Amino acid sequence: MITSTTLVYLIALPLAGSAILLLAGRRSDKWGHLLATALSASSFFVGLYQLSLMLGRSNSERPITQKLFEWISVGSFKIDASLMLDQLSICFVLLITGVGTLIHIYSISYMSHDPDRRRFFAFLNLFIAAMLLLVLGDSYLNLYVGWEGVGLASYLLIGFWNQKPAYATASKKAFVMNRIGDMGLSFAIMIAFATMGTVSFSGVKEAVDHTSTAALTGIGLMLLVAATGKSAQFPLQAWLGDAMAGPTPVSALIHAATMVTAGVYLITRSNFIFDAAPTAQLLVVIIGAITLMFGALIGTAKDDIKKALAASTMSQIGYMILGAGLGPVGYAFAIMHLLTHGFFKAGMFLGAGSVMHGMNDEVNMRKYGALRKFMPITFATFGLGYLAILGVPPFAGFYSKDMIIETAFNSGGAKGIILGCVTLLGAGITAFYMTRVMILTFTGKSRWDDEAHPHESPWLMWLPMAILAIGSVTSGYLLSHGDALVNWLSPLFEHHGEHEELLSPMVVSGLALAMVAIGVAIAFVKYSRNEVASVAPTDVSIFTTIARQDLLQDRFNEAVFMQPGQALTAVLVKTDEAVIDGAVRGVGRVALGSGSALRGVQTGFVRSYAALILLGAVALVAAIWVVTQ
Amino acid sequence: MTFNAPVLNYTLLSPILILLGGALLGVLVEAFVSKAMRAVTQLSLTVGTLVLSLAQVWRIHNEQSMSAAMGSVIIDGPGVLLQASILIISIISVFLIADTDHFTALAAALPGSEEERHSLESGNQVTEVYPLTLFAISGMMLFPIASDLITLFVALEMLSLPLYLMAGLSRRRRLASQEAALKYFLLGAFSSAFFLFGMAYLYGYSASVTYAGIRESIVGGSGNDVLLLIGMAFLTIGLLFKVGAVPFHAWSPDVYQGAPTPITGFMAAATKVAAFGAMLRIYYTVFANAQWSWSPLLSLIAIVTMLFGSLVAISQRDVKRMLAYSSIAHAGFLLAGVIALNKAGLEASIFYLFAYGVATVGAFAVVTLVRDSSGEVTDLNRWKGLGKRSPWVAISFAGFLLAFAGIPLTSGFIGKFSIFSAAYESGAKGLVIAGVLSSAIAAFFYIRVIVLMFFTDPSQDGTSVQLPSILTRATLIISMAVTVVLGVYPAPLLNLISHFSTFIR
Amino acid sequence: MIDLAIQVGQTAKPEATLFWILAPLSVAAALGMLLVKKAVHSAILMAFVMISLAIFYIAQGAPFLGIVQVVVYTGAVMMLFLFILMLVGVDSSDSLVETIKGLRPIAITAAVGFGGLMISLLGRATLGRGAVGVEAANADGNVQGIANLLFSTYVWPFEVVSALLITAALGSMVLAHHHRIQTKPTQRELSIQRFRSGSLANAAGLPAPGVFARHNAVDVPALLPDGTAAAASVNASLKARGDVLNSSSFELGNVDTSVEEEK
Amino acid sequence: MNWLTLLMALPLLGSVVVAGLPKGNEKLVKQVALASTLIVMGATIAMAVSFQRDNVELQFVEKYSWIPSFGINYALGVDGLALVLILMSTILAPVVVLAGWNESHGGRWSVKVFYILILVLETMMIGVFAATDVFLFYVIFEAMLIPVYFLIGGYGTGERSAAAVKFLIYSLFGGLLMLASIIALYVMSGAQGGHTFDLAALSQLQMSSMTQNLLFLGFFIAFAIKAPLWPLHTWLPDAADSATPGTSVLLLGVLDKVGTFGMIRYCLTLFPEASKTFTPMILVLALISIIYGAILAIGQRDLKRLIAFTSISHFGFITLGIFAMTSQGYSGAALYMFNHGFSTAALFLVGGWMISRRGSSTISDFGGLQRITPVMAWMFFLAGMSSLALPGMSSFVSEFLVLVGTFTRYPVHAIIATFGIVLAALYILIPVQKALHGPTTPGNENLSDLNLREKIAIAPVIAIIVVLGFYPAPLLNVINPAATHVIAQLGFSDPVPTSGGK
Amino acid sequence: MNAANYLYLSALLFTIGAVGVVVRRNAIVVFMCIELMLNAANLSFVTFSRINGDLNGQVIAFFTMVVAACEVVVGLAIIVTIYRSRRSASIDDASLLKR
Repeated sequence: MITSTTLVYLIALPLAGSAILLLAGRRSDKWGHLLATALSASSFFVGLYQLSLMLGRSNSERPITQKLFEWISVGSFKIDASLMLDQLSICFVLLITGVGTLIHIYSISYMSHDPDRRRFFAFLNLFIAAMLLLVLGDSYLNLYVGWEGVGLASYLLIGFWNQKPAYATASKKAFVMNRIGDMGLSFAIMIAFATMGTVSFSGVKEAVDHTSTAALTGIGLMLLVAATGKSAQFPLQAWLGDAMAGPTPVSALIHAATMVTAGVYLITRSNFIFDAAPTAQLLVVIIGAITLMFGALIGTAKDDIKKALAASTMSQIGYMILGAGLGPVGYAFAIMHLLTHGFFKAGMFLGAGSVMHGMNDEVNMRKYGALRKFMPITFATFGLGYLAILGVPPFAGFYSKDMIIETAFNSGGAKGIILGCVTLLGAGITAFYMTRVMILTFTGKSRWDDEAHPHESPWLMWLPMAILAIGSVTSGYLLSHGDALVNWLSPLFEHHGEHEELLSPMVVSGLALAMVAIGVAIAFVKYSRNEVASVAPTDVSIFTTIARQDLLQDRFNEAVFMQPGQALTAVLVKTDEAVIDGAVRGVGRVALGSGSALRGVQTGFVRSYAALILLGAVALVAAIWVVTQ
Repeated sequence: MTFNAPVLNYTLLSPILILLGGALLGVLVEAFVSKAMRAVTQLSLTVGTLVLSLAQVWRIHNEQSMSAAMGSVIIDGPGVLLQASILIISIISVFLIADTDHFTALAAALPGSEEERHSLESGNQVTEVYPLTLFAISGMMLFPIASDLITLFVALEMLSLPLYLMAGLSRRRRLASQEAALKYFLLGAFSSAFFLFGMAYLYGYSASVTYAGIRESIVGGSGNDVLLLIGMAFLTIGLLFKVGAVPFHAWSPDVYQGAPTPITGFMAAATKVAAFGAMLRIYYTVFANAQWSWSPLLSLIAIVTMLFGSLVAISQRDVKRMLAYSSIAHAGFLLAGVIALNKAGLEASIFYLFAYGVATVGAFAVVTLVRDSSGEVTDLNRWKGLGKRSPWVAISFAGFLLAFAGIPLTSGFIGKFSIFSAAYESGAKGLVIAGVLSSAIAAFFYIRVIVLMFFTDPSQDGTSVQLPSILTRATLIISMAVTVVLGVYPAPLLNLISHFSTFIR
Repeated sequence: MIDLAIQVGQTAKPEATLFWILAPLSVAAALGMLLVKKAVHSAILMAFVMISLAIFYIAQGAPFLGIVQVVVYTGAVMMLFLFILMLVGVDSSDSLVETIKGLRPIAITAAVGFGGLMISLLGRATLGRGAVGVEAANADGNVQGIANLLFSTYVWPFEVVSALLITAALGSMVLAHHHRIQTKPTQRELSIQRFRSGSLANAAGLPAPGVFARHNAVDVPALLPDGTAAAASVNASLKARGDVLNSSSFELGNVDTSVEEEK
Repeated sequence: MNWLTLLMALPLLGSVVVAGLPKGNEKLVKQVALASTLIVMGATIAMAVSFQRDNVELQFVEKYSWIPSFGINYALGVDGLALVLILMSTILAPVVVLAGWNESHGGRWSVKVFYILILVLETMMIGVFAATDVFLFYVIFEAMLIPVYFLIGGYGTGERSAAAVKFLIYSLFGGLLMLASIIALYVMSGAQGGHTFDLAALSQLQMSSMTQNLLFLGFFIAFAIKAPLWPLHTWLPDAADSATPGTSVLLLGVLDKVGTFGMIRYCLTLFPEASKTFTPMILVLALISIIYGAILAIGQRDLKRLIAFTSISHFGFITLGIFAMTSQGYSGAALYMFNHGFSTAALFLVGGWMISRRGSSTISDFGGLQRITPVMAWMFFLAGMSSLALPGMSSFVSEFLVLVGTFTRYPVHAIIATFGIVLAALYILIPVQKALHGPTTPGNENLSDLNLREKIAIAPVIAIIVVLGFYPAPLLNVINPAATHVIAQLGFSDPVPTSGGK
Repeated sequence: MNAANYLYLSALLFTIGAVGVVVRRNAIVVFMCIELMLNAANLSFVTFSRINGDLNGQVIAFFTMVVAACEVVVGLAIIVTIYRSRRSASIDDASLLKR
């Protein structure tokens, strides 16, 4: 592989920004945000530069590496701190730095009133750096560093307004659930090292051939656990909704466009493992399918605009995971959906932020309505994103999502049919809840309070939205035109031959559009024709109630993990004091007690002392008597 | 019948003879020196005698003789070492005895009587304690080098009688002091009756009263062992009584508490050296070949003694009683050295005896300093905050306690280590385990005292620390220095001991 | 009779007779020591045991010891005991009720156990050599033999014992000797003091107690010329004890002169 | 040059100087103490530079006869592990002195005594790692207790004397068990060619497996108390609760390392067979410690106790790594010891500042500190991140090495241990949330942020944590040869990847 | 008669003396019981002297008498002292020091 000396700048620039801002403290309040934005942008340009270099090389020479230093070396466990940029990572690099930079720009304005804006930018830069490390690391352990790094950044940003206890709790929840996923990644690395003796991507790829399927399945499952944690997939999905506590640009960048897609990256990156471990791969698909439905269902009931979008994100990532689980044919489509999703979901989040910005940070859609007039640009960009997510041609989602649905149908047998139906149904539900969001927010009558003075956001905010909207419109076409992305990525994935086509692309598109139309129609009927209550009605069906409660995910966690955990903790704390320490104290007390009891021998009477001596003598004589028997 | 004129080697006997001479001079001083001059004369006479005796011990330290006194004594390395230890401990004890405040002004006066008050006011002193001490020391010096049963018995009485008397001479709490004397005397006499009875059986068994004769009978005797065993058992009772081993220990807490503190310190330290010295010689030379018979029982006694002393000490509230129980526990440790029955055990025991003895005198020296208007304060609760009141005294007491506990860098640790390793070497693993266990228990109460002194606030109850007199200070400094030096660099002493510690027989 | 393992020489018949008479008596006396209430009785019984032992010593070829036992032990030591008993109160007697809980059963068990075990053990003991008898050793005379040992082999402990004796003397002096705090007044000082006291009434000494025909003792005051009793003529301590008799009962007029008939 | 003796002598010299200073001048006392510790640190670094890292033999060896009649020598020497731990101790010492500048004021005795105790302790800390004579090691091992005892009991807070006593009794008990084992070794050495306490010579002793097992237990229990391993841990929370932060740093950061160091240096070296025999049980104890410590930490309401329990969890990891018997496990454990020293130091020092400012150590008494005292809050956060082994912090490297090293031989154990990292997230983030986040609770409004001295004190600690997180090679290079050596001596080699691939 | 009968007698007397120490309360009687024990020992010495055919036993017995005399002097002095202080010769009364 070609070695490079410039890869490190991708990471170093934002990392430096973060360090400077944090260390300089309040002194950098005035210019910190600008520096951070500039560094993020420059990282983007480095990425573009790398892309241009890569484009100039032949397919097989495109991946490049840079070894920074020997990181850990103990026995055969040798990990270099080295970076690798290949066709897959460059996509992520550009997405991260590109969208990241836009969000930096957006935040300059969005966070302008926050006294801690500098800190916010420091965290954003930290996130960019960590995320870049995640996608650039050349081994699972390097990836792990970035993996936890983005977790940290996510934690810091979710809890950016941690003076609100609920937000602080949300950030903690995110971190802990991510850690559970991280544990999976740890296991995967350990198994890899134990079985293959290496944890670098290239090393593992080479070793796959002579590694047992059991081990590979183990690694695959553990990677999946990691992916579910980071990408908010079932069953570790619960943190994402709460993560909306963070400032909206964070939701856009981290919890929509980039970090949550790390799971998809991980699975795609580990394609060689999943390809060799069908069981794991199947489970990936199942998880993806469950989550896409799960998220979609939650999305239908949420009144909080950000939570609705978050549920949507969960669902969309479900698509990606599903796609990635479909094997070589699916990887590229998963990545494509990831990229297009990055655009339109980020755009919509920024739109939501813009709405909140104009509505005194109100997030309840039932308190919105008729905002189209007041926020035309926001409406327009949001609307474009909406069309993209629905998969309306020719918007971006159409290309990427349909590909996944199609691949699902074509994955063969009953599995194909089930998956195809699920994805189709998901598309319909997506259409329903997104339409609901549109209607509740932008159309109908205004339901906001008197204090609200909705207004359009300043240009610094709508410019990024606009750029992202353009992306949501065009990216699908650009990436799929001539199978651009598929071909770009194909050297990374091994093809095992084509499945027979169950349904032709046209049929799939037709079905999908039909589902979307149904979804939209139902939403129209339900929300546009009827008056929307500004307070959520309580006399709703049990399904709605459950959906509102995120399908009882928190209750489940509460009942199955937290309460027993807390009970166990309480019991152990008591046990430690009463039993373990009690045993120690008991030993002391026994000693003390026997000491006091033995004191009784010392009666103070000479005669009893003499009796003691006499008894001693009797005992000795008795012993002699026995011995000489 | 022809009479063989006795031949005594006066040079070898001179350490004891000097002491006896000094004691007799002391008696004369009582008779002829004016009251005012008596105390100082007696003190200088006593110290001079002791130093002279020590010098004499040094002069003969390379000598070995079985016939120094017609076979009644053996002069050999261990004997000389033990004698030197006794003398050194005695010297620093005498420094404590020199403090007039510990002894009654007139032993014959009734407690609380007019006569007592008069004597106190007139500054009367029982200066007889000096010759009595010297007599006791001569007994102690003779005890470990005796080589026949008669001399052993006489030495035993010689060291005991003065101690019985002196235990009753306390200035304060005289009733308790007299009670201590009575108890010590009655039980001491009781145990020496056993001792004597045992002697009778040994004599009957071996037809000899000398160590050598008894050993020969054990090695090659005809007849069964019944008489030997009874004799050994009863002789051991007498010895175990003196060292304070369970169940023959009961006198020691009461006597330690009741006796004047300097005497307690002297008795606790020097008697132990003498008694263990004798015991070592008897068991290492005379009974060595009957090890099978006494080793298990003595081990049992040692284990019970260690554990009993340590356990009971935990719940003591009086510092002197606590030290008494601690000394019982230490008797158990020392018995391990006897049981070891190897050269290492002998060396270890001698080292331990010296180190422990010096530290004990030091600890009791501290006890003499803590007082209120009515004399010494031995209630531990009133030792609270001593570290605040007078840090140096408290630190040195803590040092002695740490030595008793066997914390490294104190002499106690080296002693404990060497004695346990000797016991282990002889296969007495149970002893080592019991020793370790009781050390852990013992640590608890030593530390409790340290906590009291350093970590609790002093209560305002008139307890104060007397400014030590020069002599008491000397005792403290010497014993502290010995304790620390032997903990940090014991090599010279250990070498010395190892060079000398072979019993001749 | 217990089978004797120690095969020692048979003693002559007279000694056996002596033994079987004296031994039970001495054991009984020793037991009596424990059982009698009065300490002084114990002492007498003790003296009996000691004398019995002295006889046994003599019987066993230790005449010197036997004599010493009588002279020193029974004569001096036991007298010392009795002397102290007098000091402490010759009447003093113990109640034999045990006050320390549990001690009596322990004592009895210990006694039976100890005695039984000892006797049983002695029954088992063998010496593996014959009894020699002390006759050979006493060939030159018992006293000479002991002296020979005492002044050659055991000269060192003998010397040391002298120190022990000094210790004992010194010790008992420490405990018993009262220092005179003020010098004792001489006769001269006393008479000067008498004359210098407030009145001259006592200058000639105190009046003697009364002398009566039927009673002549210190507990009756003398009569003054006026017939009243002279208070100073009886000892104050007698008065304090209430042991003073009234002299009037001895006055002639009050004397009952009637003669009682012998019964 | 007698480096090690010099290192040991310097703080002792410092304490003598401190003792000789005039009574009233507390500032001077502190300055002298700080200077002494800094000089020692400098000397240690100078020594470390001249350490030959590829040499597996002991280096800087010194040997003088001490008590010849028992074959006891004053023998010193370091391998990579010992060097690293000495380095840690001597770096922590000035940090503690500087960080706890005012810790000595609330004490029972004068400021001077505090620093004398600290300096004496530093001498012993160096000695205990450098000793190669078992007797010398034991002497220092036990003697160390005394200064710590007085530091806790004299300068601590709350139930300080009870805690000090508990600490001492526990440790003494363990020490005595070890003494029994040492005696047995000594006696056996006498029977097999002459009394000695030389570690290398003792490791050659022949003994029955029963004996070996018993002696191993004697040593191991002592070290397990020190380390502390469940269920012998209950002294630690009390001690940490009562001690001053500085003392706690030395106690948990350095003294407790003697336990794990001892397991490596003595248990493994002297009783290789018994170590193997007991490995399954010890691994279980280690696992229990990891999980139990973490859960208990989660359940604590008191900041200091919480930190103490996190340490119990961490010591579980160290023990796990040691007994995994792989080079990764060993190196990881060794590195963990070093890293734990600093991350605990950071936690305790910052926690201590928080507590002394607030006057309470109950976590719920804090709140919103991030707004009021941002620097302090950040330092606490960073320390916490180090404690939960966030990648990029030094502790991650060591923890991961331990896990990987364990996994290759004991996969199930490693999996269970890994659950500890989730619990770690909880036990760190809960106090972070309660103390740093949320609204400002009453009583916290006027807390002051870190001053310059405190910043200077904590900076090197944080710097070491971060730098070593990214570049642990300097330490690993020193540790690795020793690790390979020890593992090989025990007759182990790293498990070969099952697929044989590379 | 066997000379060893003296040994039985001696053992019996010794036992009686020892028990006397335990059961009697008067200090002087207790002390006398101890003297009885010493005497019993002496009887053994004399008997063994006879059995062994040497005079060593008699010499020991002689020493014992001397030593016992010294002991009596000291002991009685102590008893008298304590009697004077307490007006009681009961050793049970002397139990200030205990536990």
